[in-house]
Amino acid sequence: MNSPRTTTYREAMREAIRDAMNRDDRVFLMGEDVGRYGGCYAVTKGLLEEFGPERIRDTPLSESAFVGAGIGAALAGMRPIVEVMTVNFSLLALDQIVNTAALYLHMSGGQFNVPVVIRMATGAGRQLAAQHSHSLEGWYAHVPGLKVATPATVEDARWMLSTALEDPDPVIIFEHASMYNMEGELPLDGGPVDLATAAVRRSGTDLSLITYGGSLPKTLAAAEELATMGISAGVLDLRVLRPLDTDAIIAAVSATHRVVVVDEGWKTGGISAEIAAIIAENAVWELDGPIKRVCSEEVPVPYSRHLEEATLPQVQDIVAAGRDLVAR
Amino acid sequence: MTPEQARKSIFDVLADIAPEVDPSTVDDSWDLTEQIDLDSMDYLTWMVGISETTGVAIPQRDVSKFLTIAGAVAYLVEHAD
Amino acid sequence: MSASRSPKDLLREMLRIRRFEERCAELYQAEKIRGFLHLYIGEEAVAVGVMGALEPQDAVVATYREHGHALARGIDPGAIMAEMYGKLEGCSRGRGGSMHLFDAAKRFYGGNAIVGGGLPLAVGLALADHLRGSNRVTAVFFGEGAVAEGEFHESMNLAALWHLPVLFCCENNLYAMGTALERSESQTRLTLKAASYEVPAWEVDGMDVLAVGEAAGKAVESVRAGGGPHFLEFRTFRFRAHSMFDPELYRSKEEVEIWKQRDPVEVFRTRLKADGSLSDDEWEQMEREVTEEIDGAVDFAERGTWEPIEELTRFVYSEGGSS
Amino acid sequence: MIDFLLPSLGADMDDAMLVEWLVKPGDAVARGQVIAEVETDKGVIEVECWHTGVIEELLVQPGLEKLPVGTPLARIRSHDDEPASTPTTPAGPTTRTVLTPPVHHDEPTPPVRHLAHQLGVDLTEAIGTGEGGRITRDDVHRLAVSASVTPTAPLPGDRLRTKASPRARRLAGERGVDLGTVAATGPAGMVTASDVEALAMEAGETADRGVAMRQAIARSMSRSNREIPHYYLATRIDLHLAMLWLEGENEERPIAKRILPAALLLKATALAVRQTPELNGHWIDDAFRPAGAVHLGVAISIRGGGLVAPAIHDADRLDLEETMDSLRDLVSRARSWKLRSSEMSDPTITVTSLGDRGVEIAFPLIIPPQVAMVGFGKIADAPVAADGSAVVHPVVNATLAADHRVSDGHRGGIFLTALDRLLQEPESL
Repeated sequence: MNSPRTTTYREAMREAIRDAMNRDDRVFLMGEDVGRYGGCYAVTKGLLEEFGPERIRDTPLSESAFVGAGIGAALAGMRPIVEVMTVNFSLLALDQIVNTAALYLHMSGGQFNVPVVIRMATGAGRQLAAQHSHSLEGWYAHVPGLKVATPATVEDARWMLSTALEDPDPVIIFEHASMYNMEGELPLDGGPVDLATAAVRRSGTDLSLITYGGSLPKTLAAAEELATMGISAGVLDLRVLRPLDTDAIIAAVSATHRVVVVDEGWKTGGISAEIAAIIAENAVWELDGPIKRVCSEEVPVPYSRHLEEATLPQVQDIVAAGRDLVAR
Repeated sequence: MTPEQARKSIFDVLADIAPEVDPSTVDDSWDLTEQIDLDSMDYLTWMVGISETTGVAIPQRDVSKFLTIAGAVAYLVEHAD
Repeated sequence: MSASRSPKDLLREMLRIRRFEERCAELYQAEKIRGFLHLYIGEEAVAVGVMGALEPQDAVVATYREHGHALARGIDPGAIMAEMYGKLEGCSRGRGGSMHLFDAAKRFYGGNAIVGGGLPLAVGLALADHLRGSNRVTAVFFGEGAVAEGEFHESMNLAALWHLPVLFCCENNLYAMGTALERSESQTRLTLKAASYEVPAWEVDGMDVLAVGEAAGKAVESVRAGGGPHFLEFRTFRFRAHSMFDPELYRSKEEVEIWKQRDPVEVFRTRLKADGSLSDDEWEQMEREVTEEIDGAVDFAERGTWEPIEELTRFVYSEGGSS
Repeated sequence: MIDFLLPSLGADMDDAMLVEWLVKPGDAVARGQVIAEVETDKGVIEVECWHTGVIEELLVQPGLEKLPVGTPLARIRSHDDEPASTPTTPAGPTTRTVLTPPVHHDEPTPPVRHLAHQLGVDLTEAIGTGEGGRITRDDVHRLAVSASVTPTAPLPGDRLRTKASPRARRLAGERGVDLGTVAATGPAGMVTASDVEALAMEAGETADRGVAMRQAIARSMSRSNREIPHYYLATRIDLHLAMLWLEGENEERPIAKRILPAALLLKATALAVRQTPELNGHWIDDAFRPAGAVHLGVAISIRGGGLVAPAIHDADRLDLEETMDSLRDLVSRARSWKLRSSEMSDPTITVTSLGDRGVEIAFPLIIPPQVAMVGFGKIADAPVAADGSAVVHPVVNATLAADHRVSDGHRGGIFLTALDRLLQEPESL
């Protein structure tokens, strides 16, 4: 049995890119500072030397153009990996992603596939202030035609990319900026994982904590703390925000009858609102208490540390919400 | 204790255990457990009730006397001083 | 397509577009066509000229004023009309309408309702050809209005930087919807904008189908030979409103009349008649054939069916999972 | 003769006012010729005529009021109407198929059909108020309202809107419990499901309770049948020594302190199961959870039908007298509906004794989520072999029903053997 080896989220993602480029010459990577600079979060460090400037393409700061070009190249049969440095800059390319990538197959009556993969860092917590701290995964998960993946473990970071590249439709992979240094185990015999189902990261009988991406570590910590208070909390990692694993959400709520949704995005119109709606529509008779959500305060994320911490969902917020529900 | 008194106290105790039983329909000489839905616990509780209300101790060896109403009435009349 | 086409073929192609667009106006007013409708009347020479210079394997990316490009590229008029009727038999299953005609077989990557939206996409198509060492050309059409969009500059720069096989075709009809060029661009010599990206650029009389054909042929040949992107600015004019609900307050009737003197169809017909290569009978025969073809297209659209509601979610994602 | 209708000039244009005619009756018109001007929200727009012919009659005077799109404005005599007159030189081609006026057949447009489908409105006999009897969206809404689907049955539970969780509300509906009477312990003073369950056990009318109990038994037994792969083992136990010992014990005991054979069987079962822990626990989320303690469920029949199986807690640690007392207490409370929910929810193994009904061998269904159940038949005299010759002893048939996902026959056999051996030393129970 080959024992698992520990590696970081960053190295796992780099390995995934290298593996994909070695296997398939249709795959190439482009984005701002991905080549010479080695990537803003050093994910692509060393790839330029290994694969050369034709397949590791530094782009000018023209998000709409190079994301659009990635979509165009995919339309013509390539399998591009487009790295948008962070979701904050993707707003400039939103038109290309939403009005071209997501629509082309449906609008052309099934003629044109767009097998592009777009990777973006996301999330806050590093005092980068409001313009560099957005969590907009929910926006993209709103758009039919896109698939949205949020790897929260080293294993998902390693293996989601190959499934995404095989997918004939556009897939957007969000990598929470705080997770790049996270260490985790990577079984040597691991393989491609699905982009459709949630994963129970911790089982529990009194309460279900539903979350994704960067909020998973905080949610697991909260579950541990709740356990010391005699409250058994399960943790469901959504892994994918579109398509949402509705069955897993309903199953979790039907088992514990109490649910807290943890999402770093804002509440209003966020993915947490969608999850709450799914529960209310499909499992209302299973509820023994109101659906609770722990999200960011509805403010632009402030620069100062204490304000940023007050803005973002914290472990204590999750624990408090859980205790309220179980009222013990 | 007259037989009527004995019979009354027997059925009073029985009423707590099996309220649906109508005394007039019970055949005095026939095995009680075949006429009424009584399990061994009901039966014991019934005898404990009779013993407490009539003050008659019912040793283990006399338990079999209480299989029928007639037997029970006779035993009580004989033992109730 | 690019087999040397006789002048009469060019005239016929332009006439075909002209009558098709007139019929669209009529059908729109009869409520058969809905939504937005942008007619190409007056600019026929550009589409016919450029398409003549392209090969079947080349790619075309157009805009919402795309009927002329679609017809000149060889997409079936019945499928186009059915698409505007919203019928299943339309070239996009009735889902796109006038602004979103698609045809994978003809590598016609659609109209685009977002001004400048097609530019990055075209750069991408060319990038793919570049990466695979193929000598295909991608022609992308856009109006002078798109020149104000960031995507134009980003795309021009990217194409020039990476030396990609893109033919930028700017149809400068002087009015971006209701705004004249000089009121939207500090530099109205658009070719200078292209030159600033080291992209070869020429101005062409968009009302003369022969001039357009010659310029397009030269540019396509250079692009195909690895000369990198080229930029052609076709000076042209649309004789009708920007779209179907436009009282044209922004331009005078006189200006329209002046440009109508240079009607690409009328001028070319008169020239061919003058040099004896077109008889009156041949012209009337051409008119009859075009009208019959368009009547057939309308009939095809009328008999079309509605896409079943149950198929609404088809093609949101690919069918058959991630193969 | 052709009707010239007010054309639709834009997607969001519904009407326009005629401003000026540019032709008069008798004028020849060619295809594409501008013949009038109309005032729209966006300004004055020229109106073209798409027919070639002669203006026969102008039907509308300019400057009156806004006319809806499609209003006939004029009538035009087209060529083929004219008697053999010299053809005017038409600018357009001579032969053309005249476009039939827009066909407003009553076929509703797909969006309208879709709306009707959503609102459950049958369009077959509907008459539309739109153009040419076409069914419009308003027609569909009107039909949906008039059909006035009967309002859905009022929610179960009380009229007074007590704050209760949806799950509590559903349970109350099922158990026929009036939410108003339930003591709320949930967050923000809300009634929770467990509050309802507790109340359902303690109070409530017999009739409803009976129904609710029957439903509970039905659910539990069908789940047991569906999910639990039962295996059965039976063994005949000689009770000669046990009954002899019991007779002696009861001789000195007053009637109120007498011990029934059932107490012996219960205590022996509780002790025996300690040796085979895989018969004592619960199957939850596809996994067996062994129970730490032995809470012995006792199947108690309720007068007039129904069954409950509350637990004697830590039955393996009680002496016979304590076992007898707790059994008596359970039976009396069960029959007067005064059981606590904790007693109901956590037996780790259950015993059913049907001897009083004359049954010889029982084949019980395990109560989920438990994983085993013991059944005792009646204690009756029967010939038994004792060192070579036949003697008559009181015997009882003990059956074990067990969950094959958790234990195998081999372990079941060990349990029954232990049970038998314990009953041969009654004094040790």
